[in-house]
Amino acid sequence: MSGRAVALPRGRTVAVAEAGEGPVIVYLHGIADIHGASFGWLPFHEALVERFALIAPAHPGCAESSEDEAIETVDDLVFHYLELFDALGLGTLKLAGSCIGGWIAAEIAVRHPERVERLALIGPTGLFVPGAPIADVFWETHPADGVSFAGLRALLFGDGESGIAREMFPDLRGDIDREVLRYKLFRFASRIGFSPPYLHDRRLAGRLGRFRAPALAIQGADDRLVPRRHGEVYAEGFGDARLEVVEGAGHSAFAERPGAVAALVADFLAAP
Amino acid sequence: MSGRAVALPRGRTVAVAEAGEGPVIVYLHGIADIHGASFGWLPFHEALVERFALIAPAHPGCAESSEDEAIETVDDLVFHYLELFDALGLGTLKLAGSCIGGWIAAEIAVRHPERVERLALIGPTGLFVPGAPIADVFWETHPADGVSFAGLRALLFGDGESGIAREMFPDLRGDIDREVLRYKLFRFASRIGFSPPYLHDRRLAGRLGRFRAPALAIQGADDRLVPRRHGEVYAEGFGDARLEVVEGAGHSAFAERPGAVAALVADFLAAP
Amino acid sequence: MHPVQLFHWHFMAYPYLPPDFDERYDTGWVTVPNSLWDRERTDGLYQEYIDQSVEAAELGFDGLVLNEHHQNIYGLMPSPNIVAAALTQRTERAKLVVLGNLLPLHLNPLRVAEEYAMIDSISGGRLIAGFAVGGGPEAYNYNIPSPQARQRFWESIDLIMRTWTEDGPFEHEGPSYPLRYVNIWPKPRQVPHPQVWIPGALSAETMDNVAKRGFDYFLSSRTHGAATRQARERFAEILERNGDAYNPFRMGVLLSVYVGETDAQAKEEAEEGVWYFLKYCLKGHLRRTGRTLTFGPGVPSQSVRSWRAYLENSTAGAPMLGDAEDWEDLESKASIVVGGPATVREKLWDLIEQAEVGNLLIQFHFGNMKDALARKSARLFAEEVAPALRERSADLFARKYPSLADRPAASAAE
Amino acid sequence: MHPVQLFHWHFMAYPYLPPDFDERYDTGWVTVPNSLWDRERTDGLYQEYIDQSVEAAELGFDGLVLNEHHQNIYGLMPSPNIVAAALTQRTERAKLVVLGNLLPLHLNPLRVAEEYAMIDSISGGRLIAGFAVGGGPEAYNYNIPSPQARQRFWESIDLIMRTWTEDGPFEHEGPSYPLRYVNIWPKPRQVPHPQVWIPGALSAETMDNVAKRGFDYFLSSRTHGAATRQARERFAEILERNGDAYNPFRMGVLLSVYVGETDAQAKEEAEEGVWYFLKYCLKGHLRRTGRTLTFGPGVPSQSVRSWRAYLENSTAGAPMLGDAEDWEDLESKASIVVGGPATVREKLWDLIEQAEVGNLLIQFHFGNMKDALARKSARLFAEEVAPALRERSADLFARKYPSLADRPAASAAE
Repeated sequence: MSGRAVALPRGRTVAVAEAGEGPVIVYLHGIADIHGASFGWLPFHEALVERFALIAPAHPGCAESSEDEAIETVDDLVFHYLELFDALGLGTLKLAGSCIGGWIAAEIAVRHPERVERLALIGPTGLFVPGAPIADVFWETHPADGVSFAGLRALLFGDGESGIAREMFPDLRGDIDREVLRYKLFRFASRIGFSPPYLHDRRLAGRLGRFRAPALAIQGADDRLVPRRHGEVYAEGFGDARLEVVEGAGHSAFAERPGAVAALVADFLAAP
Repeated sequence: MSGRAVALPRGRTVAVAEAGEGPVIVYLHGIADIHGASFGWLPFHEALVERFALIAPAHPGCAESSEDEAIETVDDLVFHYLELFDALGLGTLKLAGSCIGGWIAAEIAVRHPERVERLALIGPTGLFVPGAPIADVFWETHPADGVSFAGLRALLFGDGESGIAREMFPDLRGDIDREVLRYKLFRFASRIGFSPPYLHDRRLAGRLGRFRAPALAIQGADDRLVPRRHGEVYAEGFGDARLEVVEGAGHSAFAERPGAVAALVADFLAAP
Repeated sequence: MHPVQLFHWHFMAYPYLPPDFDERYDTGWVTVPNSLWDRERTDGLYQEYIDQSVEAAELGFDGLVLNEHHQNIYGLMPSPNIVAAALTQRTERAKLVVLGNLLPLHLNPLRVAEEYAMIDSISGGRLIAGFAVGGGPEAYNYNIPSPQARQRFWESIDLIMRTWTEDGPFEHEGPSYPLRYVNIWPKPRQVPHPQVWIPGALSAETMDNVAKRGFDYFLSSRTHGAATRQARERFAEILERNGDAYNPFRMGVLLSVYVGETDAQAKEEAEEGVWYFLKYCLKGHLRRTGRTLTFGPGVPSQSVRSWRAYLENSTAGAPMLGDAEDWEDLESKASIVVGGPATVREKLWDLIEQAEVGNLLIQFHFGNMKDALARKSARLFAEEVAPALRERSADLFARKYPSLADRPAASAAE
Repeated sequence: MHPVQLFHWHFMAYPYLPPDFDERYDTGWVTVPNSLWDRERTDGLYQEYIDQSVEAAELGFDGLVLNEHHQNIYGLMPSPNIVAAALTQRTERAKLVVLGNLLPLHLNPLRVAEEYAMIDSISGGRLIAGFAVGGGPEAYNYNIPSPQARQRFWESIDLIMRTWTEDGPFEHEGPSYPLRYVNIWPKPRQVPHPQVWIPGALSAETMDNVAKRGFDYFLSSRTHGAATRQARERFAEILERNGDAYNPFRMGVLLSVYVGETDAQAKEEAEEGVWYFLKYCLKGHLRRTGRTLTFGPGVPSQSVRSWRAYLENSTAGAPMLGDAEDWEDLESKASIVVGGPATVREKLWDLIEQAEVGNLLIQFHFGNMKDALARKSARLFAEEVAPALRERSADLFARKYPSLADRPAASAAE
């Protein structure tokens, strides 16, 4: 992995992690993820790196990316990513995203289908589905009794007390740098995703049909943050898509079953 | 001129006026315009029809186009027009617009530059320029003493008491069908342009640089609705653009000096 | 016994405009410069108006009415809830009618649900809750896009009703006001909720929405007896179509009244205030001269169909209430009732008898009317007009609406 | 003579929670089910609280303090303006301090400018206008994205100040609250505008924004004398950096006090209410047990730098005020002063002397405290504590801040 700062207009910089060779994948991160709860690649990313050139930018305000007060809606964020793709010299690309990164990837795809060759979403937020709201992850970031993140882990993982869950979100106050890393992610997420509650764009579901290239949605069988129906709506809404449900995993399927999810994503994105 | 109703998803229809042969121009109307204050083509359009296949859709809720409660922002409207372009089978196109139609054309261009070959804007609204607000055309649609539209005419024309101005916006209660036509336009305009006051998208100026194909902005020398600075910002902001100021005209230059403005537009859009 | 309910309505106008106001200023709304506000002279002005309302309650009026306007000289209550709260401390039995809160002017309707619940709780359950969409001036004042306002209005009302009748926390999914945790503290005092009044100007769509929800309708256009009767008939028909039935307390009307000792004295005393009201307060509102922001194509909240109907049934530049040229002209419009007790009694009885409407909301203070006159008029009304209206209306309503006998008298207007 | 200004602060808690509240409910905020609201028992509750405040004004307190909370049991004032309006009709001299209106919860700041202007005008110029950004609970209640809240907050304040000091109509270009016609009616009574207080919790950024605008700073964290002194020193330094100078009336602090006849009696009488306040009202707020929504990473309104500083200077799971285990533990925290007159006098004098702060905002009612006790405590304070504090502080302040001599005594807290 190497990291670099990419300059954008208005003095902004984007921290970009890169590794691997081969076809380019741009990967947009979520919470239990690189730039979110982890400073570096997770096993899932390392599996992709074996076959692709993986580019993982940190969202504005996350990790070392500069914060941007001008970003208020996910529409603003789409412009941000167009500028980044231009700065990176990417004409068309294979796009993947997890959690909130999946939402952003979907917004890019329905607005600019001509730039996205294939689209892979893992536990994507972003949709409004009547009667099936995305759970309140913001509320769960308040540690119970000031010390326990059990509630947060339970939302983000199939087994909230698993090793990976406790490693990413330990109780008590962990390393301050990592706490700040996480704070930045939630600050970013609340900027675009706190209202309407939560993490969705009411218009998105009606626009999915604009993306007609192949798409894959992946959801953990025990996702408690994003109801299963959301994965189905994504799969039904895109022009050419399917939903894969991964057993033994919750919202962060790529972290909980990295091998299986990486294989699904890699096989799908590798197709021409 | 022929008119037809084009069907879009969600049961919507768009009234489209068409005439002429040659390269396709899509023209988005404004207030003192076809579908706005006039049921049919004006001399400006007729001059274009001599050289182009002119397609002029009515905005949602205008003329015979169906109203769409889901449209709340200009971003929603961009999706509407993408759907229309798809329904009309237009891949790339030459795009022109006047007044509020110029704003919409600019929003389409900065979001989807790949679809717009050349862009011509006449008295376009849409920009926020600090200290140089677009005038309050909504306020002026309240007839003074219940009968006089002198205030509205003064905003929309260089000479508010000229023949064309008085023909389009006569005092007293004119033909009810035409009053309703105008009401529909203002209803549509207030839907996307009443807040923030008025008729602008605060983000647009910062996005103009995304459109790098040739663009032309035209403004009447005596435009009292849109300050001259707006035309300059458009011309400076696009990648390749110029501003033409038309003497002897106000905001509705295309109606006040149809020959001169049509020649500018036609010569510009005719280039490959 | 279910007599007509008599309410005292105070608009709280700005009374210190210069005598050349009409020549110098286009309008009394939105852009009327607030440099005209005099901080010294207005010291005590709200208190004078509040005291007039309090005295009305003491005189036995059934309730006090307040409403919301912004950036204007016609009504100085951007928050009528502030004045209603003040009145909770000065009155004990009178209903407090806020007619109404302008819902699209809020970030979300929780705020109104909360404030009304507070006022209802503080007042021991005396609130009548009005909701309104707001007119043209409000659209300009707060830059509210009107085409969306009506949809937001009814979504707001339905959410407010849920906050008052369902236990929280619950989620409201939107579309315009999505909220994850709806769970107001306090709840209103009244069970299941305060009575709801919705103002309307004869639109069938509004009447239908009111009927569907079991609310009461308030006719906000100033009309004479025959027009009010027509409105009642239309509303009654819509109620029946919704499986409900009309009775006089399902509807209210706005009246303007001045009572003097004699007809001549009434006219003499009322004139200054009435003309101030017509020429200044209505400029930009119900007056042809000066921009009329109340309706108009600029910020259209009406459907295209309604607007076409308006155009077809009205005359451009037709004179409105504020265009009255002299006292005779004004009297012929029958919108403002000025006279001695006998005259006022007969005119109001005529309205009640014709229209069979059970809630009369009466403006007693006009423009810059002097405190003593406004009080005297209300007192004469209470003593010499109200008793007869109550007695005769109780008989009339009992005869025409026998089902009223089953309702508790204490809250006839429920 | 510029003695310390003594304010009576009422939170207006919900006092009828069941005795097993702590076991059964996670929090007293946002999601605490409002099925617990008892419409019968609360009949008269607001009036009891209002009457306590009115009595405080009669006892000579310099002002009455109210604040805004939503969907919670800690403070039943989603609109403190409603209560301030009620108090205008019951008090004549006391300042009315609303601390404060939560600006990001409004569609635009005009509404607050208008309501505060009404209250100031109705009260004859007695308003002290507080503005606050709102904490975690408010973000959840109204779904306000916190990263934007501070920018919107200061834009709101600057626009409100323009509405109060510049003539309208003028345009406000934004960015968050663009409005074409800003032109409020009424204007506030006070010239140039009501005094402004801004609460803060020691953030230098807030102090700097306050100093730049010539406002006064209210320290909202409950601290003891030394910490208050530190805060004052920091604020004084920031004032000087802005070309201004500190005096004791530029700052206020929050205290909680119960005065009984003796130390023992005070403890006995206060205990029930104090524990109710600590264990129920603070659950979800200043209590480790139960979710703490006051701060937290979920809806972060603080800059990343401030959050890092917070993490570096705090301990995860450290006990807060509401975690006090017994009376001794509570006393050692020195946040709630309970005792006979002599004890309270000395503790408060110690604070004043150390901190040189001239505005004491004092909570007298705790949780479910009985009316008679809350009144008695305030009365004992007014009669046996306040006079000595006033006398001694006037001497101290005159000695330490000789420039105060040039200020009119009537409005020492200006």
